[in-house]
Amino acid sequence: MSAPAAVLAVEGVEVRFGGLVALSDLSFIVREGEVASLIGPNGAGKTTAFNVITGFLRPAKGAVRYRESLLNGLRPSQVAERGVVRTFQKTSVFGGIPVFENVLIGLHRRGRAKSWEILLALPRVRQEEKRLREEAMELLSFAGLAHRREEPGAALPYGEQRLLEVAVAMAADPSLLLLDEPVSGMNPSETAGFMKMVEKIRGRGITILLVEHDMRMVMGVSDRVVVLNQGRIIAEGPPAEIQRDPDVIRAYLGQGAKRAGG
Amino acid sequence: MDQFLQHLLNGVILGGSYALLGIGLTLIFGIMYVVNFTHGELYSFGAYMVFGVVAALHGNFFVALFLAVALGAVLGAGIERSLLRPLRGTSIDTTMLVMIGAWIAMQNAEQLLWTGVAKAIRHPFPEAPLVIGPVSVSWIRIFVFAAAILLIAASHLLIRRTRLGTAMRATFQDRETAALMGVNIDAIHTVTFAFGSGLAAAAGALLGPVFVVFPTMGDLAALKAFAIVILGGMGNFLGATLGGLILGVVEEMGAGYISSGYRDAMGFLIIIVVLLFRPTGLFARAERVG
Amino acid sequence: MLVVEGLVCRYGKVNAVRELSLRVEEGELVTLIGANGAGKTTTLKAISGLLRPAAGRIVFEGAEIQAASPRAILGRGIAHCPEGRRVFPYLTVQENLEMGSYLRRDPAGAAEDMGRIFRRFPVLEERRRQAAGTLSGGEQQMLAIGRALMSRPRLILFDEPSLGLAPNLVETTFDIIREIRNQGVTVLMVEQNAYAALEMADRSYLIEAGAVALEGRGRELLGNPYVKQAYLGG
Amino acid sequence: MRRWPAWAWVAFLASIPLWVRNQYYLHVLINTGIFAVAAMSLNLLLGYTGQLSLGHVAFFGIGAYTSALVSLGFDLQLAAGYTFVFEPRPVWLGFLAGVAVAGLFGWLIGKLSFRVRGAYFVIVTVSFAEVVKLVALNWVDLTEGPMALNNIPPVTLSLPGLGELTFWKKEPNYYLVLAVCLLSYAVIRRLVQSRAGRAFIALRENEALAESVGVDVTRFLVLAAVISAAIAGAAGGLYAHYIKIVDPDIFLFIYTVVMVIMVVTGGKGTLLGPVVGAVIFGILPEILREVARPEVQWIIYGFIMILIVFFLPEGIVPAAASWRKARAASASPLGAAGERA
Repeated sequence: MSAPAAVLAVEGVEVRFGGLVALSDLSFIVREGEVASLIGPNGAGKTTAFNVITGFLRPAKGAVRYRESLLNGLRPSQVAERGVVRTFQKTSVFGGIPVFENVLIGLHRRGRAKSWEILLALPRVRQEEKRLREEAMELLSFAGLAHRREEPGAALPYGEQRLLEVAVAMAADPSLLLLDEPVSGMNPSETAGFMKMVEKIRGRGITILLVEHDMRMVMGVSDRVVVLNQGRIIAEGPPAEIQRDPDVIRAYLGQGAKRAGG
Repeated sequence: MDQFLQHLLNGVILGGSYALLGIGLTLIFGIMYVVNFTHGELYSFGAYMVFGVVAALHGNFFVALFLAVALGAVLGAGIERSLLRPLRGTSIDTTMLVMIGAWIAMQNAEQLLWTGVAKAIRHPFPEAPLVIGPVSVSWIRIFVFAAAILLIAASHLLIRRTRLGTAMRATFQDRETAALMGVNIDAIHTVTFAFGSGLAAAAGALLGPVFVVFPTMGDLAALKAFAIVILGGMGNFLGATLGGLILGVVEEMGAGYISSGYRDAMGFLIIIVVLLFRPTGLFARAERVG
Repeated sequence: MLVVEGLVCRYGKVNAVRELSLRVEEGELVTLIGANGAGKTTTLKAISGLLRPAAGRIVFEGAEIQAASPRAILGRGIAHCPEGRRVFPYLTVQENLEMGSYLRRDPAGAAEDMGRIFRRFPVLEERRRQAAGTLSGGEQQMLAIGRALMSRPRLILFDEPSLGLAPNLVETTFDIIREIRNQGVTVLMVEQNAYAALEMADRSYLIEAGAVALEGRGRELLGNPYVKQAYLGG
Repeated sequence: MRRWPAWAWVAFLASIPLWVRNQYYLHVLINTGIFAVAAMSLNLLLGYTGQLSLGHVAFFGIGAYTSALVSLGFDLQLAAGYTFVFEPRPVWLGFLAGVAVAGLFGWLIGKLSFRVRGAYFVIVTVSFAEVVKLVALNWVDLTEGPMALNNIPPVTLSLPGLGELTFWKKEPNYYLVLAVCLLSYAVIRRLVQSRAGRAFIALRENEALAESVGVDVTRFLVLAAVISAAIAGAAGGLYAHYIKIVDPDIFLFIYTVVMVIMVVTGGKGTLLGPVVGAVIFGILPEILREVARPEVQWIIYGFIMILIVFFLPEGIVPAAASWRKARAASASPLGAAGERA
């Protein structure tokens, strides 16, 4: 049985804040088409890893490769150009503008109109605009937010804001989607709904890297789990194995595997 | 060489007052996240108070200085209570707009009150300068420099060594946690703004007698204060002091060796250059207020 | 000792806490568990006065405090050790502790307490002149706890004390909190590590969507199938 | 605001010189139009990208000086004995040069402040305006310094079939300003309702999120700065050839404040806001002039700014829109649905 090829490779990444080492020698891979989860105690470096992959932080050492390109050194917008798009740990939408416009901004990459073409109002600009609006509607239906399209992003309830975040990220046409604690603060039924959403995204052929504390979510959707502690990997494998791993239980899940992060 | 020394001396002397102007602003920005556009008006307010007390009321020069600073602080407290407190928690842009409105209103009120004619303040120091070897400096400038250094040192001690100063720094670093320690955040805000305003008024009161006093004198002063603050890093106390001295020296050198017409451009060129290469200021790593 | 009744807190239009009620008896160690965003931190902030509740009552030792300032509430004997430790990074260790006794008017007593804290946490004494931001995560946690103790509180609110700490430090922190309770200080703690929170507590509340979903003795909740399923990883 | 269709508004504005014969009123309207163009340009930065440019008057002044200098011609003493002589060129070329040079400075400021936002951006722009003012004051060879550039020629157009047209009178100048107003409005409208405009708004609303979905925020901030500065330069060019004299006072900070007040009062980040603001603050001084000295007028402006922020933070246009919506909702038996129908 041959595993699918690795699309994302994080190789020996080290991150320092001032004198503090936030990540030391972090290496892991994500394979084509899988849902991989990164778990570990708060402060273990998961969000830092996300920030490094998506260009919000520059590593002191190491490399991040995605398919053929080297990601480290690129700006976030350039990382997105290569198909790697993330959501944020703290809910992050364009709060002051309607939901529909949120998704239209997300579609930025799919537009090609140049500034001068816009100023001259070339017909292809108008056609493109029409196409983008249709795609935005389609994405809103996908996220189940079509009925909210005219409301400002900030006016949505918490759970729907998190869905909007995913819709905006999906609009950017990712081939690898990074989700940073997407269900934190959701109640169990909202979480179940979000898990279905993850399955749908995966059904579109998008690879997913997930950071999450909710063990039901992690164990329910992941193909593979990577466990970080204090900036290092302490275990890696399918969910069932991870749940039994003594190192993971000691460092993260808690004694006797009874103590999972809640 | 002698000319160089003279420019250097003039620059340092001028820089002392600039530092005074800058630390008031950097303190307000650092603790309150308010870009204080009324800073220049508090500066000219200080100068006019001295002029008013000395010329109109025939009061003592030193009493006038003291009154100017005290009233500047009171005015600052008033601005904080009436304009800033209701807007706490709104964006920095919102308060900026309000402070710009206050700036325009205050400046024109001064114009109305004192007319646009520039005024000179009489001071009790001898006209003949002090000559030390190749360089000379007027007595009033020596006094101004000494007073500025004294005020800066006193401010430093207040911020560093007192319970109030510790509370101010704590508020700056983490407003919410400071509130949990029992710090009265409202009072700290008012006191800090009043303190920064008093320093601005002090700078005006001290420099008014050196130059002349006119209603728009605060514009350039405020812009220079911003230059100093950017140079030193926003919220950086020692940085503002050094920034003031640097600006003073650069201006004197620029005026002496390039063109006096561009003297006032030096500060802005410094801003642009600093922001281009070190957006956090020259002294970001030096000791800061917090 | 502390009674919260029908607490409602809003951020803008969003209800973070809706109709939440709980009580803490003198000498108890009570924990709040629940998902992120469920309203636990908001509840603590309302108790310590950082947030003005939209509705409801908070009564501490017979006095209503829901409209009081953080300063007045601290003065009544409630200290709040906030989430993420929140030491003042550019103040020295000693200045941080001094901020803890900011309201106290007995310098001698405060100095004595500082000495006690230094004896309990010798590492803080070693670093008393060092900026708090340079301490390690565990040291910062000790400083935050020490700072909260400097006001001589009768009730301490702990918000996620284990957050971001290495597992062995988490154990240490929980030991310290038990020790504080054993010295007679009442504790109300929010903790995401649900297992530990239930195990060490006299009583616990499960908070969901801004209201109490379950209440009970800690060990009882540990055995509750719903809690097991939703918060203990099955 | 827009009960009338757009063409009706244009027709109404175009008809004004036919029934307003008072030359002074026309003068006020021309000034208002020039300020409207400037305010619209500021709104592109302040309202859409969310960056407060407090040196906007610099672009206006650069446009005015450039346009005036190109049409007047100038000599520059370069090295010893060598003089660079620039012959006068047609006014329309000067006007375009003014737009281009202002746009170039916009590019410079955009590039320069690519890392700074908020308060720092404000201070960079204020400083920039001050430096430009000092250059205008001190580079006497070029700008005549405080003596001002005088006798700036009016706009001249040679139209095929119509011969040469020189804009001496108020009426043609009114139409010229109106045309530039409409063109600026159209350009800005087209821009903000496009992919580029959404990038501006994304920068204002949430920069990190914008970056993460692939918006190159810096590039679009520079684009907004260039277009904003170019339009401000156009307003400056109009001003120079209408007033026919330009001096360093054109860079007074107070004019930037007037533009900011116009935008904030009318409603930042709306297309019509700056126009509404410009009409109010273009005509208000003429009313206040009767009763108050200039200082009092400025004090009133300062208070208006404060009051607007306190009581109408969104500005008139959004407030009027929501007021109409609420009224429509209560008047219509269908409730809020009535508005959409």
